[in-house]
Amino acid sequence: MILKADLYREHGFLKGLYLGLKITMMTMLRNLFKHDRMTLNYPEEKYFYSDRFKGKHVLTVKEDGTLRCTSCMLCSTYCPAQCIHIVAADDSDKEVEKAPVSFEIEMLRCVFCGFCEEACPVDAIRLTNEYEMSGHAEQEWVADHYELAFRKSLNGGRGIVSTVDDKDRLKLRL
Amino acid sequence: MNETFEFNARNMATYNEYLTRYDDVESALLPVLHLAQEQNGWLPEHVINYISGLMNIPAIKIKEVISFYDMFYDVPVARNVVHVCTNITCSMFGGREIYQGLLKHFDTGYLTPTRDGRISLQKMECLGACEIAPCMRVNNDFVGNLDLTSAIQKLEELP
Amino acid sequence: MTEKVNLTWNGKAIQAEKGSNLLKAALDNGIEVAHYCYHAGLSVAGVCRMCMVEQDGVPRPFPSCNATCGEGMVVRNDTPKIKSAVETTLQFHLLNHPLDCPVCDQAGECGLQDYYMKHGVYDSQMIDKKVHKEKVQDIGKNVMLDAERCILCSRCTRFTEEVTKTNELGILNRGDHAEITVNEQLKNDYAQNLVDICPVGALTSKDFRFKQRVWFLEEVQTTCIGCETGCAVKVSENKNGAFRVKPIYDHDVNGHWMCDDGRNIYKHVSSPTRLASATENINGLFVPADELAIQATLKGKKAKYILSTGLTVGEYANFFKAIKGSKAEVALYTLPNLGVEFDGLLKRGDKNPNLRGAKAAFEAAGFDHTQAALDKMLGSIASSDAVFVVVPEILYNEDHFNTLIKKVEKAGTRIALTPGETLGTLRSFNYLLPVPSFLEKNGEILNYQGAARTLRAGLSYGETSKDVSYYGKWVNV
Amino acid sequence: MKDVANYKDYALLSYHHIPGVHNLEIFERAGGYEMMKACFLKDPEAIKEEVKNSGLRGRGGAGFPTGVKWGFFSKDRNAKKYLLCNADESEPGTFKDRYLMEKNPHILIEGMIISAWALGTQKGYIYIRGEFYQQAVILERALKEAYAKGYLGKNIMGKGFDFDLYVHRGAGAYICGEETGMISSLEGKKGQPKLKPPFPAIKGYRGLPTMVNNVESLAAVPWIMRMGAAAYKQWGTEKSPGTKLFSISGDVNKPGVIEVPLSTTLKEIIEIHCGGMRNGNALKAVIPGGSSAPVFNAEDSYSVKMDYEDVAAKGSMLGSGAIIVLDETRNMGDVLKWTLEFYHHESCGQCTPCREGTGWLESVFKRRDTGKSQKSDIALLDKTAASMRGQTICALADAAAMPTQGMIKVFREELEQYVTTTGKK
Repeated sequence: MILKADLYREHGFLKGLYLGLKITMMTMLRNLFKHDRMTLNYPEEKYFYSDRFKGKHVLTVKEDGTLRCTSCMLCSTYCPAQCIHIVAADDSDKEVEKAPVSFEIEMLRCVFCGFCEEACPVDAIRLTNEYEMSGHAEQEWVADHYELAFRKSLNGGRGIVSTVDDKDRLKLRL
Repeated sequence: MNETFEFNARNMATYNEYLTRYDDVESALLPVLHLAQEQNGWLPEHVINYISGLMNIPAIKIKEVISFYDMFYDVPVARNVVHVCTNITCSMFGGREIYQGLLKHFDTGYLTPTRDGRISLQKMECLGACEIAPCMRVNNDFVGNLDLTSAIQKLEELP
Repeated sequence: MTEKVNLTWNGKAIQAEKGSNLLKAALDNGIEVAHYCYHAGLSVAGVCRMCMVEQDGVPRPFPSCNATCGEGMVVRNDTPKIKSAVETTLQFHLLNHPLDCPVCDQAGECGLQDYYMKHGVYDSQMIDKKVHKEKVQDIGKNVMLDAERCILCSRCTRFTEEVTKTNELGILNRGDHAEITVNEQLKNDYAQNLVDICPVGALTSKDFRFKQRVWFLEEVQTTCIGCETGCAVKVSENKNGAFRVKPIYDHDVNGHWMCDDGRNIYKHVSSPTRLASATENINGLFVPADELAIQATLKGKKAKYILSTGLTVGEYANFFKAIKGSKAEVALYTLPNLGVEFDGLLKRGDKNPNLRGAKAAFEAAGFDHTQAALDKMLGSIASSDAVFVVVPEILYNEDHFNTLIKKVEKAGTRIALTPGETLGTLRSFNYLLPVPSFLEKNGEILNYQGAARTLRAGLSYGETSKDVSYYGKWVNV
Repeated sequence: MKDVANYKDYALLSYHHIPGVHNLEIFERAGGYEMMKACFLKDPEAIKEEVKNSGLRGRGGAGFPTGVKWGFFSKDRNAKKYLLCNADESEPGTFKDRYLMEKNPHILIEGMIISAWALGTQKGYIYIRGEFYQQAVILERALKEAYAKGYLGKNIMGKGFDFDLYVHRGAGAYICGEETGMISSLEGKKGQPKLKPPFPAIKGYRGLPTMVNNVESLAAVPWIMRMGAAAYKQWGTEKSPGTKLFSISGDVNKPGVIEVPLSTTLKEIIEIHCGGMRNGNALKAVIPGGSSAPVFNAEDSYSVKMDYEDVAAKGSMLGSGAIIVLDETRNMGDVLKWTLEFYHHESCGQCTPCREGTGWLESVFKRRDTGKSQKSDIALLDKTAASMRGQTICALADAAAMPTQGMIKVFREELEQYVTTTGKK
């Protein structure tokens, strides 16, 4: 069946063909010069999701660069995929007292539900809007705390500082 | 610090007399601590251990008692201990200003001896001498109806 | 039996002995009463003020831990007055309590957390400065003290005063600056009980510090094999391993307590160096070996077995059934007596967990369990013998066991059946065969009274299907 | 005034006008120890009966009838029992016991000997607070004199009755004024109150029956025995008979200790006995019975009669009879701040509601120093104080809560204004 059959009947074949092509030509010319089209030339142009996006995890740090995580295990308890593995140890600084020696997330198991972000009492883990996590099958898919906290994309490797806790909590409560 | 401490002859006699007053040894602890504090000025670790051995009372119990009462000192204090009352009636008549004034004048803190080791000031609760408010206890004697200058003058005379 | 009285608590009729503790009667009858300072094994302090109750005819509420049961008492602790009293008293407990839950080992089994969920105020009015005290203090014998978390219920001071009578803990100062402290480092052998009775995270175990969160652990109720007392204990473990041992209340043997040595009996069960399968010793290197090959080398050799005193009654019976009719010789290696005969509380010098069970089984099977029989066997070992030695699980002093090993070296093939990891001392053995540890077998052992104490199997961390009787069958093959 | 005791006007201060009455001879010449000798001829039960009929109420603070309290005491005369005199007197504003013991220690000793004979106790201690060092020395010397005269020690008055009496100094803790707190302190421990029941009359010092009475209660016994219970009832009312020592301090011209019959009006005490208000200022408030008694505003102060019933009716308590007079220049916020500071410092720290509650009351009331204070803090103060009452082993929590609630009830606006103006020292 011919689409727009009434068009051809009304304008004849040639005029119908011209009208059809006119729409295509107009769109092509507009796209060539006005650039308002939807498509993105990945990887040159990347799409930036809002902060709400649940992408790759980040372990926030304090001002002095140490991990904010106190290894209280709430995230690994709450995680439906049970893919967070933490080993805690004594911290020399009496104020800190307990800090993780290793904090690993099995990236292939994680379903990026953000439960760990909710469970964390000290805003130590967040899900950033990073979505590029591709890699080879045989590579090591367990992200250790170095990658989670100090990878290049996080503030050039210095990690994302979370101050929501120390100053505000001390000012407010203790 | 391995200093040692023991009662001198007179205090040992008083200690034995104390024991006769009570039906068990522990009850004599407070009077004995007063005695030891009069002889040594304050009650450091080695005094505690001596008393613990003498009366066969666990050292932790003696530490508990010393830290509980205001008049036993586990920090070094000066020759003259001055209790300044800062309770209701005395504060009404300026007891607290006198205390702060004395601290500033002798440039010292709670209980820390002055540089010449003469005076230790202690902020105390009601001393039971409200009719002569504001008042002070200087080495077991009450001194009342004070103001800052008379208080300073009184403390200057102390040896 | 003393006279029983009937009383009603929140409308529920309960029975209790006349004059016995009112709070104990409620707890024994499953009535939930909030309490911190009351502990059945200690004297009454009555300082936490959580167990307040109202009684008909008594004008003022009073703490039930200081009251005794009388006939026909009508006691309530669910009236609105008591409910708000418990709520505000709990808020007082929490006022100066530090916000340490993320770094505190007690989280998950903390008295404050539990009661906060049930009786909490949920919108704290506290915005003032909390009182700070000394944190993270190592006070010896694997106990860590944090004076800031302490709610001053004085359970620990009463424990060191009444149970161990060593008076090591005390509360200094007055008012809300009161602080738990130690005179010098702890010295008594029951220090870990302090960690169990502390309702909050003020006293935590250094051995368990930050190892695991308690809600990941399940508990296996079993018996301690540290010495002949046979205390009832529970071992907390999960798939990654066993982590700690705690006592269970047992009326006849250990009451509420257990000694510190018993706290380490879990260590070999899930340790990484535990023997996983049959291994062969090739000039000092232990290499996995095939059982059939080992059995082959045994052909024609005279089998001699030296059993340990740590096996269960069932295992002895199965073993003797397995070697029935064979010419195998069996002897019993008993651990030497260690330290004081009896320390007055729980610890005993005789470290053999199931000595009575072993002797009974030996006599039943007609073998001689005495030391003389063992020496005779050791003396007559020839190179044509195959000697099986069951390694004791808990070796307090290894040199006594090493002398046994030296004597066994004359044998042709020397085989060690080891539940634990003592690879170091077993270098002179040809083969090492795994047997289940005490935490992986069901059975009974007879303690110093001769009473049967049950062992229950928890998770298994190694080859646990082959026990001593399995290797006993090799002699007939 | 000749050197003769004036028994007509005074029960306790009847010898105070005689110079040197702290010496035994002068005290005896003025009529001292006669009653003690007379009482030894009487049957102990008769003495107890007489004290009971006199309606004498405990002068320490609770006002519990002494005769009834003696009634709980075990009657077995050869069982080991103790008689303690509570001379700890740390209630802010109170200095009556010190005034009594300083001048006339023998009336206390005579009262204790008579009480010991009545109760059958073999040993007694006068627990005096650590700060009263000179008073302890005076008591010690008086006891030596009494021992020398044979009024103490073995076989007193040839009746085969032994009674040893010693002075025991405390070391600065308000809590040792509480009955069981004092007993713990006497046992050489921290002065922390014991759980009640069992009450001290049954199981007290070293687990043995112990009778604890205030200095003033024991010192009144000789007069009661001399003049009889009926004479004692002429003073005061049916329920609050006899005289009371009041220690008046604050904004009055002549602060000091006076002895007046109970239910004398406060107005009369201030204007006549104490020479009226200091430099003529108007009265603003009165703390009638020591720091743990809720405060009266001016109008109540002028109408109240100082006895146990009327003061309680007006919402306060007679307590130790320490009257602190506050004139219009005083700021009630400061008074409450000092009171809360006192209870925070003196709480023994055993029971949680009091240990944490007193500390919090003070820090809530001092929130203005940290700039976080608001009007609703006063409501929070009231609620917290209410939740502390009746929850603890001893009455210190109540003693901290009642003045707070009383002050809020009477001077709420002033407190709210005080709290919201920050920075005012």
